[in-house]
Amino acid sequence: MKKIINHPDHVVDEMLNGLTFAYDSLVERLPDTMVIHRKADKNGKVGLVSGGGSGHEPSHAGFVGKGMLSAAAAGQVFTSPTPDQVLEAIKASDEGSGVFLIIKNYTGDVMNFEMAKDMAELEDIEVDYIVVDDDIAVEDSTYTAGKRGIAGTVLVHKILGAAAEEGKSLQEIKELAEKLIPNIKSIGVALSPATNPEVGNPGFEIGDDEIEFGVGIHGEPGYRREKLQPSKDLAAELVQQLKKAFNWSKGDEYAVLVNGMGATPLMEQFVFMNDVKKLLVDDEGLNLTFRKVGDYMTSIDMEGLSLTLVKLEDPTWLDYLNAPVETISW
Amino acid sequence: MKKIINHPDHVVDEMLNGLTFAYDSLVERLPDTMVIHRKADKNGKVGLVSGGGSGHEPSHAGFVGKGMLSAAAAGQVFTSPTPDQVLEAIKASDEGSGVFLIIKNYTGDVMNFEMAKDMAELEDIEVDYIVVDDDIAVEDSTYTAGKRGIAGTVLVHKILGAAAEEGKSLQEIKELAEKLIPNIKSIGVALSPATNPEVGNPGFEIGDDEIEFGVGIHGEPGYRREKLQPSKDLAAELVQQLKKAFNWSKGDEYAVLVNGMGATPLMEQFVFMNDVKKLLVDDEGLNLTFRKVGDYMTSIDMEGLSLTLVKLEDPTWLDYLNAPVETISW
Amino acid sequence: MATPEKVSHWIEAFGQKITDNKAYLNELDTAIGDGDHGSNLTRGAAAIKEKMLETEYDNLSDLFKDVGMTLVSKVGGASGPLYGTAFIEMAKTAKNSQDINELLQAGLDGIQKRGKAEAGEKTMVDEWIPVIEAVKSGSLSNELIAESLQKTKDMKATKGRASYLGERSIGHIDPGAQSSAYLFETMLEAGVLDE
Amino acid sequence: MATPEKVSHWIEAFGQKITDNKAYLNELDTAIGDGDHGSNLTRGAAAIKEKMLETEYDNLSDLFKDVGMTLVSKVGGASGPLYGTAFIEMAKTAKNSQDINELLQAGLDGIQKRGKAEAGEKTMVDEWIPVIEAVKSGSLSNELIAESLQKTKDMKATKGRASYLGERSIGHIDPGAQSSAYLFETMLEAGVLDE
Ligand SMILES: Nc1ncnc2c1ncn2[C@@H]1O[C@H](COP(=O)(O)OP(=O)(O)O)[C@@H](O)[C@H]1O
Ligand SMILES: Nc1ncnc2c1ncn2[C@@H]1O[C@H](COP(=O)(O)OP(=O)(O)O)[C@@H](O)[C@H]1O
Ligand SMILES: [Mg+2]
Ligand SMILES: [Mg+2]
Ligand SMILES: [Mg+2]
Ligand SMILES: [Mg+2]
Repeated sequence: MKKIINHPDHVVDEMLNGLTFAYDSLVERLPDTMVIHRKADKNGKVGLVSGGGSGHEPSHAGFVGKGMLSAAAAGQVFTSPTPDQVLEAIKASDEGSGVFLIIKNYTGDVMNFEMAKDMAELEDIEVDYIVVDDDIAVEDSTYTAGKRGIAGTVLVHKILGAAAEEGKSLQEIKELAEKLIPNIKSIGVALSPATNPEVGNPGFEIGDDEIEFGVGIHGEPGYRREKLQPSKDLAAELVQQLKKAFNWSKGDEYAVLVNGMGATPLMEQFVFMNDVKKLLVDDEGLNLTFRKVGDYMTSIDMEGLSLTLVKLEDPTWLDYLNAPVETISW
Repeated sequence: MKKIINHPDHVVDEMLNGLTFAYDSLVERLPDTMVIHRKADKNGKVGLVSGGGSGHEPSHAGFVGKGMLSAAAAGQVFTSPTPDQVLEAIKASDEGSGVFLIIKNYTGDVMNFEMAKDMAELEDIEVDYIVVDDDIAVEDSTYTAGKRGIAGTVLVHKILGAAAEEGKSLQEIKELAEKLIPNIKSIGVALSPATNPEVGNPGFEIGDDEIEFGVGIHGEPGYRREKLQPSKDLAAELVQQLKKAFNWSKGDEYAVLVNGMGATPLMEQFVFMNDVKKLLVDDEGLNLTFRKVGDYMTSIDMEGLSLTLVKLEDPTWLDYLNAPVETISW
Repeated sequence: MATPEKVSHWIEAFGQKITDNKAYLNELDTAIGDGDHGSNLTRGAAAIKEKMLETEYDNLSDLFKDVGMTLVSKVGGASGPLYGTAFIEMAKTAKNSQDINELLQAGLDGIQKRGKAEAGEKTMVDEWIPVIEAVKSGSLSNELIAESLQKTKDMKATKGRASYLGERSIGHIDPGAQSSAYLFETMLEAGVLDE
Repeated sequence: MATPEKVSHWIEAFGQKITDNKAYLNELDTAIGDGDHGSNLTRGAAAIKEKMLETEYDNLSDLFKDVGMTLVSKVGGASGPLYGTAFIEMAKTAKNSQDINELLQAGLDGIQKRGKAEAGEKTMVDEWIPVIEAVKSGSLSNELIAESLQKTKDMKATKGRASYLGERSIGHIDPGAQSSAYLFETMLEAGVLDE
């Protein structure tokens, strides 16, 4: 394992300190916690809290700031944060109008955040939440823990963040979130596994000439392994899966995010975006009114990327995506 | 070679198209060129042009936009753009007050940009330039092509960009650049080589347990190879080199940039920043008033990072660093 | 009878066993999960050890509560809230009972309430159910613990991270069932079931 | 005498040789540079080929000028402006002279003006200087071309990217000298030096 770290056990702590030092005008680390909280003035609006295992940087701390998250709780690498940490994030984010939690759909995350919600309610903080499950690589069925939450989560942060900033109530944010989630879908492809520093070995094995479609952001298995192929063929496969899931018509309006997994050069992400454009705009006739490329929800040092689409059913969603923010990484 | 591309010969073209598609409110690609130009309104100010070989994304196109570069010319991967391309960038950026070129110090870049300057002057455009040579890994001597230009270049873009936006003249920008360059120094460390898609093989070989100090952003050799070591020891080595080069005193004011090489997870970059903070702030007593972490000047898929310091001799430099911009990647 | 003294020994031995087998638990979790189950529980074990060093327990409920709260706040992931809830529920029951049957049943109920897993879904529940049955009938043995564990091998996971593997989860022992097996092995060792 | 016809053959053969040896040139450049010298010049060769297909040259200066401009605008890197300048300077000289001595000398002067390299700095200049001397004395041969090339092996680079290797640049042929060797080999083949 070749990594720029000191000790696997200290990675998260030191990373949070490095981040806070670098961006101390935007964020602060709550003392004795793994919680990054924004420095923006309190204004009585609904607080937005997210978080999850570490290893997805810049998620989630990179999206803490005015117009997006109020706070993010970081767990150990690939391990959900504990309820007490999420509780601290909730307490710091409550400005009297309640706190809304954005949870990625993993057994651990859901359980830990739900426990935190229960604890916060004991302290008379109103809490509600949404579970993001945008990864269509896994079919939703009684045979799995449900679809996973991946890069689409960052767009949920952005849209709900803008709504909260606009002064929407907890109830309104919950309704918006419930409308939004079924309209966000993602799917990824991996070229190489991530190595969790606490584990020390790659999360899975894959041949030098192989890729795997549908791999999750913790290295969860995908739905098919194939030989390495050109970017346009990778794009065609991911687009085809999304097309099946969305069932779109020519002229429909979508937002698109090409998300790098951590070790994928921007060069490749842009080449891939060019292929996505050909398929979605030139061939399918979609109207991609919001576009973004880069590392947003990574898997440590995994090579690969994911493609997220949001069907912009409501015109305000585009405004929310474009609204200004003061964060490290949006 | 495992990459998300279609054909090595088309990488740069497709990448520029993908980038322009994704961010067409900020930038445009000049027809039939490899030049990315900003969409901001023309305002008669000095134009700022940079560029270089591709493979350093988000440099340089990611820094085109209001407040930074007017245009960037992209060469083939790791190959300086040709004079005709730079000339197109210059022509598009001239708003009547002349154009200033920011060139990284490589034989090819300097020759191609100088030829472009000559050609632009034939077309009656006033052109001046600066050569950035921030990499202290190489000693400046008659035995080398001089120090190389690396991540510090992005801070030059930012500072000169803000000065140009403020309405400074070509002459004033040249003077500012000449004051600035000796105050910017960088040094890097590589864990693994980059693979140029046009070449197909890693640029150098290095053991699984080795790192190399001072490697350049095209894989140019560094000054010492050692066994893999903790982040804090890497930081100590780089800081020590910078200390020798700057000869600072307690309380001196600096800007700091931790720059990822393309395949280095943000997790590691933040851990490293935490070690840099301990050394520079806690031990050396420097006043780091500007801080930034992330992928700014990459080497395709190299693992590693560089550390850049700018001695903030003039208080306006900090203002320039903090001035707002409208770019893809700052 | 579950005395604070015996239970202290039990918890201590459990923590030691987890710590000693951290790599193996990670390995099991690498095959069908994300490779951190050993790291997660070892973090919890270390914190419990520290906590128990600084406290004298004369009361079973307090002991279980500290164990549960520590697991909840140190482990994270799926196993943190599950084991944590188990011990917290055992703490609640221990206020009125020292009967190990009732205690373990309360723990299992907590796990199932929290994680909604039924028998046969290839989780720690598949270790807890047969063990509790055996405790009730006075027939718990290391063999039964091992056999129950082995049975998770042939199951297809439909809960937790392993469920994403579908059929491919078959043929591997469930890491949470393995850590639960350690829990019950050390319970036997510590003599918690003895008169 | 350098006629447009002979020079056309020369340039064509040079382009072919570069293209055939692209991988080898990249390999040489990987050892002491950034591994793209073959790719760079092959891009230039392809563009020249295309350009020459669409034009009939009755005039040496126009031919050299097109070659030079194409190299400048297609190759990039260090070798683009260097070779480009060489041919552009040869085009200027060809307006008044068809003497190959004078032409090549003009090319070398261009390279040295642009790149500021002297003899012994392990660059293409170390191929051009001995070749031009030999042309002047009527003694150019493939052997001399090859010997001059081999001599770059022992030199320490002090110009261009290879200079960063310092002592470690010793023991490798300079890629630009190799491509220049191809230039002069094909010049001999094309009979440019013949009466
Ligand atoms: N819903 C559930 N109910 C019961 N046990 C579960 C459930 N989901 C997961 N588990 C158990 O948790 C174990 C994994 O724990 P761990 O690796 O620590 O958490 P994570 O999956 O978050 O990384 C599994 O092996 C399984 O026994
Ligand atoms: N200053 C110089 N003068 C003459 N030749 C040079 C100079 N710098 C570099 N070269 C030549 O250019 C060659 C490298 O060309 P190339 O690989 O195409 O460019 P780059 O170094 O930009 O990648 C070297 O092998 C050397 O012969
Ligand atoms: Mg986990
Ligand atoms: Mg090059
Ligand atoms: Mg796990
Ligand atoms: Mg080269």
